[in-house]
Amino acid sequence: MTATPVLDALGADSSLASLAPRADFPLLAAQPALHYLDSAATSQKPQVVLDALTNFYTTANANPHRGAYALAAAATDAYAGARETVARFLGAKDADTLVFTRGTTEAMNLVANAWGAAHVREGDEIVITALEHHANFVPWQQLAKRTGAHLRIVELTADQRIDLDHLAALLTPRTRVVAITHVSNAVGSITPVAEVVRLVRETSPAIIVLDGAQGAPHLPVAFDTLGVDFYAFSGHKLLGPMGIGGVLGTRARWLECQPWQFGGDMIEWVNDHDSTWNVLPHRFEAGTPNAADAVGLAAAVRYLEALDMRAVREHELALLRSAHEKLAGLDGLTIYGPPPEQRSGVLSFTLADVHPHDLATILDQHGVCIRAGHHCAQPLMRRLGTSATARASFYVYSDASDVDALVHALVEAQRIFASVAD
Amino acid sequence: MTATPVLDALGADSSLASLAPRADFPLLAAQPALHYLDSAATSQKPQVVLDALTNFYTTANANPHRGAYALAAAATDAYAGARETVARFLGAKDADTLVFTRGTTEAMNLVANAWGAAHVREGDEIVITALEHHANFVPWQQLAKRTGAHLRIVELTADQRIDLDHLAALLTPRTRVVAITHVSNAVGSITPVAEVVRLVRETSPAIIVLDGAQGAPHLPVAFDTLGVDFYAFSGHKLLGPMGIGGVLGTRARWLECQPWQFGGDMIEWVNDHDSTWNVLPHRFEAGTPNAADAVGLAAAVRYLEALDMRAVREHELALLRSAHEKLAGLDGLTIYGPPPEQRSGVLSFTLADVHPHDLATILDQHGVCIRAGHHCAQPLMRRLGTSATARASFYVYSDASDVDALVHALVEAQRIFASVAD
Amino acid sequence: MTAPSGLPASLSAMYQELILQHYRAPHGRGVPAAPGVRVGARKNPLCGDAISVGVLLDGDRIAEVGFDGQGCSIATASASMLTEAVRGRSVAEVKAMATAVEAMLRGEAVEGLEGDLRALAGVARYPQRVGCARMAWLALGDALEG
Amino acid sequence: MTAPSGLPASLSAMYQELILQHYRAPHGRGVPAAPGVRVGARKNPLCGDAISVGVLLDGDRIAEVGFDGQGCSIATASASMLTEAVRGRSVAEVKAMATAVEAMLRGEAVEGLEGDLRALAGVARYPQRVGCARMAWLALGDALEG
Ligand SMILES: Cc1ncc(COP(=O)(O)O)c(C=O)c1O
Ligand SMILES: Cc1ncc(COP(=O)(O)O)c(C=O)c1O
Repeated sequence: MTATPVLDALGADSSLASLAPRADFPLLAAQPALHYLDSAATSQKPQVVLDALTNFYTTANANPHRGAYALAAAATDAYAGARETVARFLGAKDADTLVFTRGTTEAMNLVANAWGAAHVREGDEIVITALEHHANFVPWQQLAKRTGAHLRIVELTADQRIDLDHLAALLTPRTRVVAITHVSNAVGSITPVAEVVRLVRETSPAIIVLDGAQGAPHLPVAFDTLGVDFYAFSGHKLLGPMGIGGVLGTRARWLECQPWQFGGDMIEWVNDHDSTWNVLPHRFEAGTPNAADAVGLAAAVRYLEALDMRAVREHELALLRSAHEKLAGLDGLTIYGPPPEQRSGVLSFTLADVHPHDLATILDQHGVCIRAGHHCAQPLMRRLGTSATARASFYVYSDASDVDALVHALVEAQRIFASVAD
Repeated sequence: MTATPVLDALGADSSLASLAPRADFPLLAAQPALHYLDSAATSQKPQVVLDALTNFYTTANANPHRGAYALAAAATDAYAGARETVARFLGAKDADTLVFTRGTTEAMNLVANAWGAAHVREGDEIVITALEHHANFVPWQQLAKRTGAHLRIVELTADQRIDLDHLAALLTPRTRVVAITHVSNAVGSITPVAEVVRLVRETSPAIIVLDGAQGAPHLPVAFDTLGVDFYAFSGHKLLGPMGIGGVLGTRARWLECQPWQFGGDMIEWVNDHDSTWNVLPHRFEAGTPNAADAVGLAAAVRYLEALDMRAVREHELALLRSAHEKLAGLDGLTIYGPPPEQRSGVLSFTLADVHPHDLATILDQHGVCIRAGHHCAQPLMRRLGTSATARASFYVYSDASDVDALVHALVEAQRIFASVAD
Repeated sequence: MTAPSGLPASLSAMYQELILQHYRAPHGRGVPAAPGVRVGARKNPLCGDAISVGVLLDGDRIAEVGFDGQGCSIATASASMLTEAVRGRSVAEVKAMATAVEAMLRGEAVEGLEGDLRALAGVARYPQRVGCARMAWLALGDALEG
Repeated sequence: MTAPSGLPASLSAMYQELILQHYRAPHGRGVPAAPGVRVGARKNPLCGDAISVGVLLDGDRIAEVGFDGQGCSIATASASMLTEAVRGRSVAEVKAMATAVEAMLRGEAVEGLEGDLRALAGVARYPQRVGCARMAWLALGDALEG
């Protein structure tokens, strides 16, 4: 693919190198012509993560917590070590307040059931926003339905930020839960967490639950100073393996939770007709833990720590600015979300006359992988008045050539659809 | 370690080779002196499984179901293909009736919530057995507690088989759930499933839920002809990766289930105050699926298919017979469970004067990994009148040398503890 | 039926001029409002698109047909072509046609499909897009069943 | 204090004759039944063992002490040694002793521990067994708190 004159006219900034060497990522290294711009859906994995998985299975594979032999101790230590590493990465001193789950979705269901079901009563209020991913929308919607609580939805500003005035207006002493995304996966908006915490603490006893699925991968996170009660995330979006993620909570809130899933490891004593529960974090991790993928996740966060999360943010912002500028120059293109400074590396847009689904297919032919659809955010799509947008998202391995390929392919798509007279 | 005269006297059958080459298992290949006899806790992984993981991450890594580009299609196909492969392995024609979970524990919690919570009412009865793993005990115990249903516990014969007469006596038209292990992890007893199905169908409308955590790895399973409603299993116990497992159900029973976890992929349409749900199997798989580990699991079951599950059973039975005979010859040794023919490759025992925990430590010094404890079966341990047993368990890579090492190390342990005058 | 130039052959096979024309100016827009109209609707939860198809039967024949909804070029063109192809046909003919379209979308060589519909054959190369082309036909099936 | 022969050094360091003797014939078996006895109990959910320790205080001194429960050799010997070590001591002395035992079990070099208790030092090499040795001391702590 060669750059077209159109591109040059748009002022491609070819100087923006990737932050992490593409060579570190076997899938990307094997496909030099691939422009993977769907990291908000899932990230590619560096070799160190694959090595960590293999290494666990070939040197430490046993069932953690349950064996009195050295191999089982190695598995237990590896799993506990992964917990320490991931908790540190997210700024939590007390590693036992990190509960591993399959990902953000299971984490939100855990909080909604373990805390929510025990504390939300008929007539109480649950506050979410119109920006939420279904994972942080439907569990609360269904909890409200089940308990008879009222679901309140914070509406958005014209550029898809959370309307803080509306949030303030919705908060009452009956608000029991405020569940908000840290960063929107659909349009990239970054939530001003300190503002939200201040507003909530002023007016209500609610717990604050942050959906960090797009926060943890793209921004520095310091849980202990955020002031929220729970913070959920997915490993596969931050260079880690599939099948692992987790949720941090304050110890006080965890102690208010009821166990949600039952089985091995989470019990203390099983009598015939009742049981008692193990301590944190085990109480909320029923069954054989996914130690291998936890170890893989720990390798991923060490890789990110070496890159430095502030540098990750800077890198994505630079790419976003450049892409934003170039896309804004295309005819008929609408970009959603606030200005780049208030967005993570997500570029959500529509192109007049070309449906996002068609865009994705045509871009794919140019090796450009973008997402087209509702991004698991149908409530937001309804408010945007569209059924779908196209979304390009960046990460540590993205560089200027990805942006250029995106713009080039968009111009091509426009040409195809313009080639037919009305 | 050299064989002692004691061993020879016991008649070690050194002719019993492993069924699967030890060289296929990198951890075992790297540690030739390791005698891994804790496969009932988790199995070792063949190289093909590690390769499948790496291959997924390096050629097909994307978020399944959500992308319109070729890489996402590859991920979707790989995940769907894994479902087909695993369903076939377990004898289910309709692959969409296989729901992937983290493992048996999550599967049982799913069934207890998705079917149980919707159908079990105050005064109904739930039947489990005294043989159950906590994963198939506590979810039902807590469901009974929550709903006001009665929990009935089938007691055991003197050799720790399910007492079918007692089962028959407990069944009534109010029985809504019969949840039974296919094979006991603690003592190895194999449940006569056809008998159980006949008894249940005769007297009650109950669903039959089998805990296949120890069935699927060790016995041929043909779900479509078993006559049960749900069958749960864990991938990590059958050569697959951690973090993946699942539950098969009949389509009719799945359609009676309410969704349990909410989020992406499992929805059809999300309105502000209610939602509709996707079709099977997605309805019960909320969030980004663990496609990589599902693909790893598919590689594991293909490996087992090549070995042939009937041969796996024969191999374990031969090892069990040989070990049984040798251990029975040791002074002060008590073996739990029925005769080898009615057991899977699990040997649960105690040695007079040596606590199982001490045994495990001493055996570990001889490279012999066994499990000591309650095996997540405290209700069973209470009935055995002990707090713990020692357990050795076999799998496809076990051979006569493992049995010999076990016996040798047990003799050593006896010697250590006998060395002190009372 | 020419294709836009400079594209991979398979992509231009899908995005034929004919398809794009149906997308730009679809036929049969609007579910008929007459009494007795039966409507079927299908959604694609993955991309958020939805197509509904309404038919009015006159005895065994489809007297009126139209569609509504949001869709990509493939979904819209497929719906547009559908309305043209089924109008005036018997229910049995339409069912046979639906079967043939389904086979064509799976990449099989089919006989007996006429006119613009054949332009959908190129979609078979893009499995992720087959669902788009299928939506209107499934909605029509629902309408005829319901 | 000799060790059984023919074992890895670390194993014989743990399974010293002294430990096995305490296991075979534990001292202080039986929680005292007198009024005013305080009892603490700890369970090890992983292996199913449980140890309870009962103390009777006379002012600031431990007048009576005994233990009950099921345990492996390490758990039992530790409980047995505990009863011998704490009887007649002040609460402050016992707390200091518990701290020293904990440090020893973590593998640190400690001063001031006397008698049989020192035999537990070998357990530090077996992290999976430290919990066994610790159980009685934690139960004692609970008893003194409660
Ligand atoms: C019989 C039985 N049921 C259930 C389980 C739970 O499986 P998992 O821990 O993989 O969820 C196990 C193993 O731990 C088991 O052996
Ligand atoms: C903002 C947000 N929340 C929640 C999720 C759900 O995460 P997962 O699918 O890994 O459970 C995602 C990603 O899919 C997301 O982007």
